[in-house]
Amino acid sequence: MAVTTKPQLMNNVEAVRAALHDALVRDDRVLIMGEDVGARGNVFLITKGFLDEFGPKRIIDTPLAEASIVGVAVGMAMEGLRPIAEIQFADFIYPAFNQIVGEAAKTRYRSNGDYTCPLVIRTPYGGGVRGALSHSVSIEALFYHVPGLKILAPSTPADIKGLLTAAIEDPDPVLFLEHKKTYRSVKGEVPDGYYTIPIGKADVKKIGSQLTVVSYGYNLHQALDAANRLQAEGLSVEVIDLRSIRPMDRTTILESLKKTRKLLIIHEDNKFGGIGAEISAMVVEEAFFDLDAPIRRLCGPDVPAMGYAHPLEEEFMISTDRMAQAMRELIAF
Amino acid sequence: MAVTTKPQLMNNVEAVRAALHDALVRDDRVLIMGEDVGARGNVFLITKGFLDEFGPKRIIDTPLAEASIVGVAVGMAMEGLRPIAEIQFADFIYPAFNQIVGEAAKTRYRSNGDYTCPLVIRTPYGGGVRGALSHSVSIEALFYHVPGLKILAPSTPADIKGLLTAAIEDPDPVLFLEHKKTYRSVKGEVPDGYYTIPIGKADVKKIGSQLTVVSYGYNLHQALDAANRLQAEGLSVEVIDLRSIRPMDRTTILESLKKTRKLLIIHEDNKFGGIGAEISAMVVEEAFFDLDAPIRRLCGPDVPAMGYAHPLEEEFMISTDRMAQAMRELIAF
Amino acid sequence: MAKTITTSREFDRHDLSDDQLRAMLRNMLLQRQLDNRGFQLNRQGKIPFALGSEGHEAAQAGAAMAFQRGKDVLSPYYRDLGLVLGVGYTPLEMLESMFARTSDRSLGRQFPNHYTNRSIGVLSFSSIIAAHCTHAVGVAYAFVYRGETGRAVLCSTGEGATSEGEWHEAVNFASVHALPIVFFVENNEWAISTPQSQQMAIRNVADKAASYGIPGTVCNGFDPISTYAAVKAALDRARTGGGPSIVEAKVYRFLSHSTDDDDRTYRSREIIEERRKDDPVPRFERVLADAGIVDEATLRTMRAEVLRETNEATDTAEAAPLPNAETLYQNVYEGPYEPWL
Amino acid sequence: MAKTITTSREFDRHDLSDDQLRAMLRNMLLQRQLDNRGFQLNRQGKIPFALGSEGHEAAQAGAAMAFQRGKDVLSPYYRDLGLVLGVGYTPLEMLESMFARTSDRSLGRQFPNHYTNRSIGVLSFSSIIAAHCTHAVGVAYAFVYRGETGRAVLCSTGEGATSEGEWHEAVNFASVHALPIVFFVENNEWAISTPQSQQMAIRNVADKAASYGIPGTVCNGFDPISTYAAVKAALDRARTGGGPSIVEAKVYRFLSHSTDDDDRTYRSREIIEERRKDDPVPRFERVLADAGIVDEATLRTMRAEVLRETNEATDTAEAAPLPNAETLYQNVYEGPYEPWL
Ligand SMILES: Cc1ncc(C[n+]2csc(CCOP(=O)(O)OP(=O)(O)O)c2C)c(N)n1
Ligand SMILES: Cc1ncc(C[n+]2csc(CCOP(=O)(O)OP(=O)(O)O)c2C)c(N)n1
Ligand SMILES: [Mg+2]
Ligand SMILES: [Mg+2]
Repeated sequence: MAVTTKPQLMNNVEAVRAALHDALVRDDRVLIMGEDVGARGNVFLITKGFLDEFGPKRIIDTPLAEASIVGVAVGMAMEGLRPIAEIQFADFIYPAFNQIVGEAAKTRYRSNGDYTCPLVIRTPYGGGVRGALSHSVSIEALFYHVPGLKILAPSTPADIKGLLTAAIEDPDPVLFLEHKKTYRSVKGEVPDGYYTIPIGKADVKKIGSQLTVVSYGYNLHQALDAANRLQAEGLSVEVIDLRSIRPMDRTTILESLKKTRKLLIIHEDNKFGGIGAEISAMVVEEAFFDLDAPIRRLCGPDVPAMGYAHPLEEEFMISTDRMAQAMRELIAF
Repeated sequence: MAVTTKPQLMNNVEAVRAALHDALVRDDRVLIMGEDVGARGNVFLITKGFLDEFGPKRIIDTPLAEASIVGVAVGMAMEGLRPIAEIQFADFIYPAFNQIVGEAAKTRYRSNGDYTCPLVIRTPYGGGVRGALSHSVSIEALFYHVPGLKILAPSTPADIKGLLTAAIEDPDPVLFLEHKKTYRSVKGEVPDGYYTIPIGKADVKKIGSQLTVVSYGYNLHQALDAANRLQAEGLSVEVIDLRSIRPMDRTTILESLKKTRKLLIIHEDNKFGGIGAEISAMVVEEAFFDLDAPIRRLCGPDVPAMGYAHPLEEEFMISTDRMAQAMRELIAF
Repeated sequence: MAKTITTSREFDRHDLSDDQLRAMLRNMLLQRQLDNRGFQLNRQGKIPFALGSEGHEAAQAGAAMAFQRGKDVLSPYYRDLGLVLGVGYTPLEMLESMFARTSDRSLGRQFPNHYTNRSIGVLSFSSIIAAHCTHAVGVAYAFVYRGETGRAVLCSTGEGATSEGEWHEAVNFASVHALPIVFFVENNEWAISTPQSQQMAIRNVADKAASYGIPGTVCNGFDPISTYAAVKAALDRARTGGGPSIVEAKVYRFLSHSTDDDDRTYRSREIIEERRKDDPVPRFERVLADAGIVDEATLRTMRAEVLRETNEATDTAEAAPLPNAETLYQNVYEGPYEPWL
Repeated sequence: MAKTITTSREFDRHDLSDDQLRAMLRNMLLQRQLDNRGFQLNRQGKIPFALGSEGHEAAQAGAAMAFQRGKDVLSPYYRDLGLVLGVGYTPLEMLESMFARTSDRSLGRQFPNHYTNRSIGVLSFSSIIAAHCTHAVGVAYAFVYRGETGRAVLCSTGEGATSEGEWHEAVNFASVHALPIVFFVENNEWAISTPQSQQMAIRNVADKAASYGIPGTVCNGFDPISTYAAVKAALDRARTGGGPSIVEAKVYRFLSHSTDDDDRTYRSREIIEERRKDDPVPRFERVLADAGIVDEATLRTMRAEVLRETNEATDTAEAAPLPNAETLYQNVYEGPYEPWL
């Protein structure tokens, strides 16, 4: 990770944009394809201006057909290009499931390396933005079970730029998840110029001693807020940003637990079968006797989706208050 | 559950067939659709003769297009029919992912009950039958995270007949998984005539006191064999057949653990993010202090698929020996 | 090659009565009024999202007139305000959905314009483009299965949706079984910012019918009578065992895709202005006035009525309560549901 | 409507040399020999699965002859033994895959007939029908992207595969970008037990080209020259910037779908016997003999050679070692991988 000296203040949209832009400039095998990524510059304006700068061969407005967005990208990747495929909203990734799970994730394996699939699939996910039933979903747990895939869900501009750059350079398919609610609300310093962050490493975003919290996405920022609140109450919470969902960084989690002996996992995605299940099961296998309290998961409720009506969205999203309360309870346990 | 007096000996294929046949006879809203379910009688001959008996309107040989097999069935279900859609091999369900996860599972929810989706999707899954990379997969963990769906994976003829009948009568979409390796190898007594088994209930297949094993599918039978072996060594293992993956029966598992205080979960599907993760996490939340040892998961290795070559298949599948050994270790812990 | 139904210069009412012609116009005026209302409420910050069908009014009013209430089933998409109004949806239902009120049929769960109303034969659909097309086919199969002749399904999409594999699979399944269904494609030349030329290599979506051995028809979607005639013929054909067909209505999207879109990033104001000259609403007012079927007074009354209806619906919906948080857990499955918390 | 290339009664060699004509025949004989070997080994219990392309030999030998080695890329499906042989695959590779040996390019992971060989331009594919078609399009895009004119992709499927939504999306994408690709459809009238009439409502798959504004051609797949001519024209067109097209070869599946299938459950022996009268292998032997391009001696030598090659390949492959269990963990990702155990 080579960091230069002029950090810039960016929001998450700008960080995604910067990583994409730099990759397009650096490597002419890189191209972007998806619905409305051209003249419109993507529905969040992430690729605004790219069409003019890089031309329609490299910035491809695709037909409205997700299986082909990913499938054509798989073919490009097999042939040596470095496509970055965009799914406009995570909710619309289902038609591409076959190409991601059945094809991209298995290309290297089924040919024993005769062909590889260096492909990035970017998609905005998550709720709290009045996206209603079909523009709010979390999808990480539908994919994290799949060997051959990598899944990233960074939450800060610096992590996004470094990890997206790493994903584009990665020789295997990477699903890159961007939480919509952090797009413009989260800002941070981003090292200027080229750098990468290794895939598969969690990051301790706040050091603490009485409780380990593992989270990612929008929730990560709330968890940090809650932990800071507790700090004022004299309670010390360590907050780990998972960042990489597959591969998952066992070491950072287990190291932290040796110190805190208590674990709270927070994610917006539904609880049953979510990422928290694997973290909990892994910790129980590896560090059962390090635990002074049951592992707790604070997650989105087990319903198909958050609703459009405000009260329904609020009920689904985990409030910072609830996080703080769960932290207090677990520390007091 | 109304059980009559003349049980019959059947294998799992015959049990599936019996449940389908009886439903077709009983309810004229029931129909079967899928690739090669007509004249061929399905690739495992499960629906052999149905075309002649029930005619082409009710036994539909569909075009080779899984999204439409499920999607058309969803529409039929919304309109009041009771379609049973077949996916020829579980490996080919990915193109239908959108229709299952995005549509079937959300029909009732998104319309607040204005429309419902009483649909069964049957598919053979699992390995150990020389099915190679693309005819061996386990898919339960790709779907169990989805609220709105039910998922069943029974392993004995009696359970299959009772649960498939219940699935067909269920007012919500059910994914019904049939392990290929049990199709003809597993035989058992099946109550004659009509009966159902409630969805969402696990079944204690063997009572024991020193260790709880939770499994399902082909592994369940191996786990029973291993437990019986251990019995001869004076060790007492309780074997729970999960049967229903979603909803999951917490009570039966937690009750058993109160007695045995140790848990081993066995499934063929890859470990990372598999069904075992949720079981483990749930037990830790609900019964942490009932546990005398770390929960252990014995699962398929985290690789994209088992290979065609025999050594690769063997390496992937969990041997009964390994199960017995894991049981011994955990009891001795 | 798709058949093209041309719009004759002279007034040709087909089999439409004066009342039906006026009802179509009224539908179009109501659409425009409700569209305006949505955008207005959004600008006022009262609702987070709105979507308009300006440019599609005639096509939808015409197609809806061919629908037999109580018999046919409509499988619409989000831009089908005029279609659902034409088959019995009320302005109040629209507004309840915009405001996400308890009385909304989805209980405030779905985005606005995501219709459902089983009692009048309007299928529920999700935001996932083209996913509803196979459902529509399943309904058509059920009609045949139960021997219910005389019923048909009208399944609607934009032209962009026809790129989805699921659209292809739906039409193919319907054609193999010769099902009573019409695939109505509202070709407005854009899918958000993607022009038709980036979507497909043909001019007429209706030409895709050749893949399925079924008829494909192109009609003037700025003319409700042309659209009515095309959809009526297709539905009649479907209802009498003639199987499926594709009807493409040539329309245009005058507005941005939705309130979340700004179309100035990808198309010029001049083009929109040019196309607005064919605006189907004033055009049809003129046609009916010229034919003596409406006069100024009737028009004034109609406009006043749709405004009043829209106002009343707005007030009623705005005053209605929001869903309680606990309703989030309802109707996940039939019966009570206890999510793991 | 699709253009039909008819097979003239007189011998028309197009631009094919004697050597090329003989190479096509040899390919066909080798296919048949290897097919037989697979079924034989299966009956002997030596391999659990085999699959044959009997009836497709001529179509594949012809299509392969239009392929430019070292330039074009082939994206085949499982029934394409003759296509892969024609572009450079060896009988030994086939047998290694049947026996799932270490030397198999998939390392014994894939089913037999699931080809991959990057060095000769044969793409890897999975068992998931039609999923490879978009990959083939991606490769064609890469050619254009890098300005590599004169290269094209030959993407092959059965007629059943064209029902999949992904096939539609692939052809649509290719046509929007006018990519250098040929969609070669081997229409053998069956998809396992599903006849074409249950698969689609049209006779000629090539008519689906109308959806994409591209040419569709039907050729006689029992005649390698007719197929060669059709595929050559399509590939030439693709290589010179003319864009994609569909070529449908009318063939027939003489065998059961695979060793796991028993076609007697769904089609009569009489039909097969009737269709066998057109068996492309003896037919082409006769054609070349009549034209004086082969004589009995050449034919005998050819037959002996393909038998010897097949025998040698069988012996070598059978003697080769099986993959070690530890290889299960290789090539999940690049570099070392530690699965959670
Ligand atoms: C599967 C899927 N992909 C993408 C989207 C995002 N999206 C919403 S509307 C739209 C364009 C639809 O265009 P068209 O079908 O022509 O209908 P129109 O809006 O023009 O009436 C897109 C891409 C979606 N809703 N679903
Ligand atoms: C997505 C998918 N669905 C189903 C299957 C099972 N299957 C294997 S081959 C086949 C028939 C294919 O027919 P066609 O495309 O005509 O090719 P042919 O075998 O006739 O050459 C089917 C249904 C599969 N492999 N993949
Ligand atoms: Mg459009
Ligand atoms: Mg075929």
